Amino acid sequence: MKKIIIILGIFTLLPIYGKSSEEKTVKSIAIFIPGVTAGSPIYEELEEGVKLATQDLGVSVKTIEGGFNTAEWPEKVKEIAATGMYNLIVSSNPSMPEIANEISKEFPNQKFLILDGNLSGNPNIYTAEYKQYDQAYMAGYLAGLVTLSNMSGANIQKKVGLIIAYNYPVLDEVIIPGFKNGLKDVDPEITIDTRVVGNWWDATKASELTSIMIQEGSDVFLSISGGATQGVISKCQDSGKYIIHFDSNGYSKAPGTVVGSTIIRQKELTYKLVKMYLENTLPFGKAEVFSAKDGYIDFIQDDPLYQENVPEEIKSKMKTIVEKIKE
Amino acid sequence: MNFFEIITPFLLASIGGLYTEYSGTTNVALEGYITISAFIFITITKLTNSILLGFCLTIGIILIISFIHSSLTIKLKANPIITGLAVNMGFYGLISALSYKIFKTKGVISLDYPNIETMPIKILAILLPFITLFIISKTRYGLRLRVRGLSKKSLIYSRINADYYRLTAMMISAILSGLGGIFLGMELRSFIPNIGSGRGWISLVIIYLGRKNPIGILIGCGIFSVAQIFSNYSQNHNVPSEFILALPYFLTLIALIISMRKKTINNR
Amino acid sequence: MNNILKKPALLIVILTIVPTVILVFILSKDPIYSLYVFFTGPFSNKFNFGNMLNRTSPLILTSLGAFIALKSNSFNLGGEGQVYLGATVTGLILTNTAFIPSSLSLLLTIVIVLLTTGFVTFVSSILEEKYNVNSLISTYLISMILIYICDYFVTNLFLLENSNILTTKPIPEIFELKSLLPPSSLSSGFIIAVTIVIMFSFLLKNTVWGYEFTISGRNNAFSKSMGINNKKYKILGLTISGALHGLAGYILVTGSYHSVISGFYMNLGWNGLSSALVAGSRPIMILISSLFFSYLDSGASSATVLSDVTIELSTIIKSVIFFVISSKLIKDSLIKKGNKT
Amino acid sequence: MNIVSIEHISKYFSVNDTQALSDMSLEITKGEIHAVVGENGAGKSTLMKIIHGVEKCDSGNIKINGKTGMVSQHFRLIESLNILENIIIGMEPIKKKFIVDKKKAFEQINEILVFYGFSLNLNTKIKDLSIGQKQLVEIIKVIYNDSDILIFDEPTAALSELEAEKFRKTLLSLKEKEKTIIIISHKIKDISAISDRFTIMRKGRYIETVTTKSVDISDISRHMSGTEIVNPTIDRSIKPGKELFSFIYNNEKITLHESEIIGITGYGDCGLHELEDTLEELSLNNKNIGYVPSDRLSRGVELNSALKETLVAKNPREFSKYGLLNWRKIDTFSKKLITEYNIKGTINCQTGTLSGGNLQKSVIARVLYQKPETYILCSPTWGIDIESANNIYHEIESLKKQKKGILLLSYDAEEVIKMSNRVYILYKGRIISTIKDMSVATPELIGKYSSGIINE
Repeated sequence: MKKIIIILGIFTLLPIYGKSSEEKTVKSIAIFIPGVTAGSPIYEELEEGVKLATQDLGVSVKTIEGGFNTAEWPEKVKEIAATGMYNLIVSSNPSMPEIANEISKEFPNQKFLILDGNLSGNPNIYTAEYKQYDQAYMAGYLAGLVTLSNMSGANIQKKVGLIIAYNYPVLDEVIIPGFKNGLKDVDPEITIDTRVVGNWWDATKASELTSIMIQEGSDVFLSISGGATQGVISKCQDSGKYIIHFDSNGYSKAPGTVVGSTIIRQKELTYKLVKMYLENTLPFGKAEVFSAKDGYIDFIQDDPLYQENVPEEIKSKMKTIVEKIKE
Repeated sequence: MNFFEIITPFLLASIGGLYTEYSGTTNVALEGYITISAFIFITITKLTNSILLGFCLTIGIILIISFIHSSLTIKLKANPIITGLAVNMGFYGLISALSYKIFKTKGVISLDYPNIETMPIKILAILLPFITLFIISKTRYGLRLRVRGLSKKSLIYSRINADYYRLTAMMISAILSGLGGIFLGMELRSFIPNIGSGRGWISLVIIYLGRKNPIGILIGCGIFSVAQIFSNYSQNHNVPSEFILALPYFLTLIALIISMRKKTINNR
Repeated sequence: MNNILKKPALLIVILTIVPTVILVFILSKDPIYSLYVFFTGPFSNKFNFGNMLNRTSPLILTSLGAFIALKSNSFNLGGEGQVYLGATVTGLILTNTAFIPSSLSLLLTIVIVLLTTGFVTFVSSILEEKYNVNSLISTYLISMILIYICDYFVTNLFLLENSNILTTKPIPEIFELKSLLPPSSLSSGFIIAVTIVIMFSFLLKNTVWGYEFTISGRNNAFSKSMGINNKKYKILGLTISGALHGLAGYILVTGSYHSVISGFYMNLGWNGLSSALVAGSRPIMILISSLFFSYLDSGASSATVLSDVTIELSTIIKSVIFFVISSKLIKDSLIKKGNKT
Repeated sequence: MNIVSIEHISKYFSVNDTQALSDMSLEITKGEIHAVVGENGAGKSTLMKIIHGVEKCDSGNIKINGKTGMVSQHFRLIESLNILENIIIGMEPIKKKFIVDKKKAFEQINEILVFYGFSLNLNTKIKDLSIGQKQLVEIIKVIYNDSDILIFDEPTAALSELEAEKFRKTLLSLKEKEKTIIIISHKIKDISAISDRFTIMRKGRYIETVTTKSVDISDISRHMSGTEIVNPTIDRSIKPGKELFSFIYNNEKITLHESEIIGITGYGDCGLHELEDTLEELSLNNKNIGYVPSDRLSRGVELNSALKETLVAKNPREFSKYGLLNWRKIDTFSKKLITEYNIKGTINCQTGTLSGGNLQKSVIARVLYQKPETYILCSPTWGIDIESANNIYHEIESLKKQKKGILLLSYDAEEVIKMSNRVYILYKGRIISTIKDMSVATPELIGKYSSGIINE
């Protein structure tokens, strides 16, 4: 018992002799990742974008990962704000504006730059949202073309598969309607088979679901289920079916199986916004939307794997529709 | 064929866990072993470009890790449940750290193989309950293993190294659940963090569901896998997905109550 | 080797500190600073210190819950589902009872939380008594079912509209537990948790009920021979265990999150069980082991914010420490001997 | 020629901080039956374990010229396995490299059975055997293991007199087959009837080695305990008083009166255990019944609790007000019991660290404190050294004088004869015979009844 008290005592006294927080550099940016960076293209690009923008400017950048438990994020962000070491916190996730707004009440000097989120009116927070409807629409349009095509893996049934981790607002309200409308504009008779994995990682379960969906007639898939997507990819590969990749360029993950990639240009947008911040031109308090028109949402058509594996007819139809959206 | 894909990891891990149950302890790190084996297998296969090498080295490394895990547990007279939980936790951190060191990612690591033949593992998994039954009832190792679980003193008085049997049982359970992990990795041709997704925990439950005997476990795994398939098929109707996802657990619980009830009545 | 084995304290120091330091030296560019931050971070300011204590509150309750189950010879592996259930019930009641006086609905909530989560584990213990279904399995399976059902409520029926966090509506401010150390998230939930441990510690040590409960859990044959109703205590143990987990959920909602967020229960059950196993035989040790756990967690958190240490490293360190303190050699050294008169 | 020679060995247990052996020496000649005697906790079992090699000594020299086999006090047999499996553990005949050759094992064991004239069905599960049969399985096991030196730790403690007699004959026949035998026992008869020499130990030390023929029986017991043995003299002239308690066992009503001791005995699986369970049940609902269980390690005390917790287990409510325990009162009470009954331990020590004799004292102390009218004592002296056993007999005697009634359930026929006013003998779950006239009671008669023989 005595020992425990002594040890506790030492720890409480230690800070007195501790290193005082370092002298503030001109500007200092923290990147808060709601999840883990490595392996997640969205977050990797976020980090790259910040680093690119701050290169050679003597700005210190620190990446802090929040892990997968949503409930723990607010406290973590608060902890970062509480250090008072960072002028700006950059993050990217639809749920981050709410969290930042809450923290902003207690730390009114802390500025936030949040991508992939939407909140206006807080003078400390700038948000940039992607018009993911466009992205999903392009994916839906391609899926419709593929299921109707005479590609070797396509069957006669007008059915496409959608695999999700679970339902959440942006998905239900923006992405799925976009996907549906894309399909509808190809052929209103196409139906969607939607299945839920239940988490972001059980790839084996996703693969089991895919295999059942293939049995039941789906021939092209969209998967919004994080790591579990890998299960969909490998099952499609085994069965000669197709998948449309979401959020990043995924052609090389399974050549011939991945027939399309709709992306958001996170790196470019982050770069642009951070640059604006450094030049003091970032309009805090505003919420802006970036769409295919601005080029921050796109469908990758110049990838050789796309060129090689997708029939000309589909390619030309896609080209038309993408151009139409960008108008 | 879907059925065999689902049942294989459960069978491997739960039969593996059965060995530790025979030796009188519980290996709660089945989940951890599934995950880390999948990781090591994919990593080595990717680095060496050889499935065989990946497979063999994974088994070798798991042998070493499980040896350290179990011998430390025995030597320190540690609570096997705590050390098992600690191992699960440690593996999680280790995988992330190594994955980042080697591949600069903490996410999916995929192989460029079009297809990996997993038939031998599936066959092994189905045969495993019978092989285990044979080992336990016919061989010297099986006899002594059971004795280890029932009475350590009995072995000591026969001047047999009792710890050897618990140690090897722990290693067998690690290897078999590791094989389950390798199987998952082979099927997906990639590693995904948390690839086990609770299969290790379910396997522990199945050991009890199967009343700690190999054939019972075969049946238990069958029940859970069928429930799983049923739940997979019944999606895409108007029932909330949460209920469908909970279904396998519910069905397993019901099966457990019914089977135990029968036993209780028979015993009366 | 034998000499070292005789000195458990030394062994622990060697087995925990050495790998920790090695790991930090391998994985960090500024290992000394990282270590320094890791170990002193939680004490470096009011904010971090408060957060550490706040992290402790639910852990105290879950580990007390696990502890009570262990003492009555059951295993409660369903802690996470029970915490989630407690939280969901709390959230649903508090966001929908604006029409009755606030104190009444607070009281009502606690009672209903205790009853529902207690009932869940009560079912498990009845399954064990009546149908011979091991509580270890049934608590786990039921917990998995509960998690999905609660998810249905939180992410479907009562999902906060226009929000991108999978969460229910926040509870009205009057229901929030008092904040103790702003700006940290420490709430009076900590006091509730500590009070409950002290209360249980007192009950177990100083009442006939606690005495019989303890004896019954330790030795069935003996307590039966002494006329103690084992069955009653076993059922009670698991039931209380569930109720305490539910209370942890209650504190998390009213004290920390102020709404029910999907997935917040992650690892709470396992950490509770671990902390209970580490605490060993005396309930008051739960305070120390829970504090120790959240100290490690908070240290890790500080290290990720202030140095280049990652979450993984801290997990590894935790697991190493954990592994070693479970050694029975230490417990043996604490037993009081009969022949030393 | 010495087959075992032990010189100046010491052994310390850190777990319970005991010096089990200090400077112990022992020499055993090939082919002899050598008894080791001494009080409980004298270190006999530890010494045997060291000879057998399952425990290592800290210092000293050990020379053993042969293979040892040990039958320990608490059987090491596994209840759920059958006899054959239990016997072959550690010496399994193997075919095809790793498969147990049960057929060969069967033949080998049968050979032993025939050779020594035993009979057993090797496929029977251990849990279906009587204590005597279990003993036999243990013996066959060590013979099967080809041991030259057979070590027995209190082999007759749990046996009925008839079985013990059989057992002693078996040892003599083993001796004829040139086996060396070391036996620990508290029973004088084991030593006087079969041993060639015996060694006395006290507190982990060697006292002396005596040739059995050179001393007479009373000397042996004095040697064993270090004190003069006092034969309990139960005053049978005290007439039983009014009725205290009665119960029905298999259609027969047994009524216990004041100042009466009723003995109930029988062999192994005669139903004594089941009777004990029934009586335990009765004791729970009746404050006037004090119960001392035969299985004191699990039912009598709680090994992992503090001694004081064990001592108040029966009546914690007496030390409480409004459900709150008064620990000061409990401490005073426990201290009183410890001093009064001379229990060697502190009130806060872990119960499990006490020796067997002290554990039994604690149980009896607790029961006596209840001051019930009726006592149910089950194998009260089993596995306890002579001195402690004598104390218990004295206690029973004084209880009788205080007009208490006592039910004595015991496998020890001599004990029952010594103490009781009348004796019921059980056989296969029913009362086969009652002895009312204690002057005709002999161990042989009880043995006969216990084996189911009544007509003569």
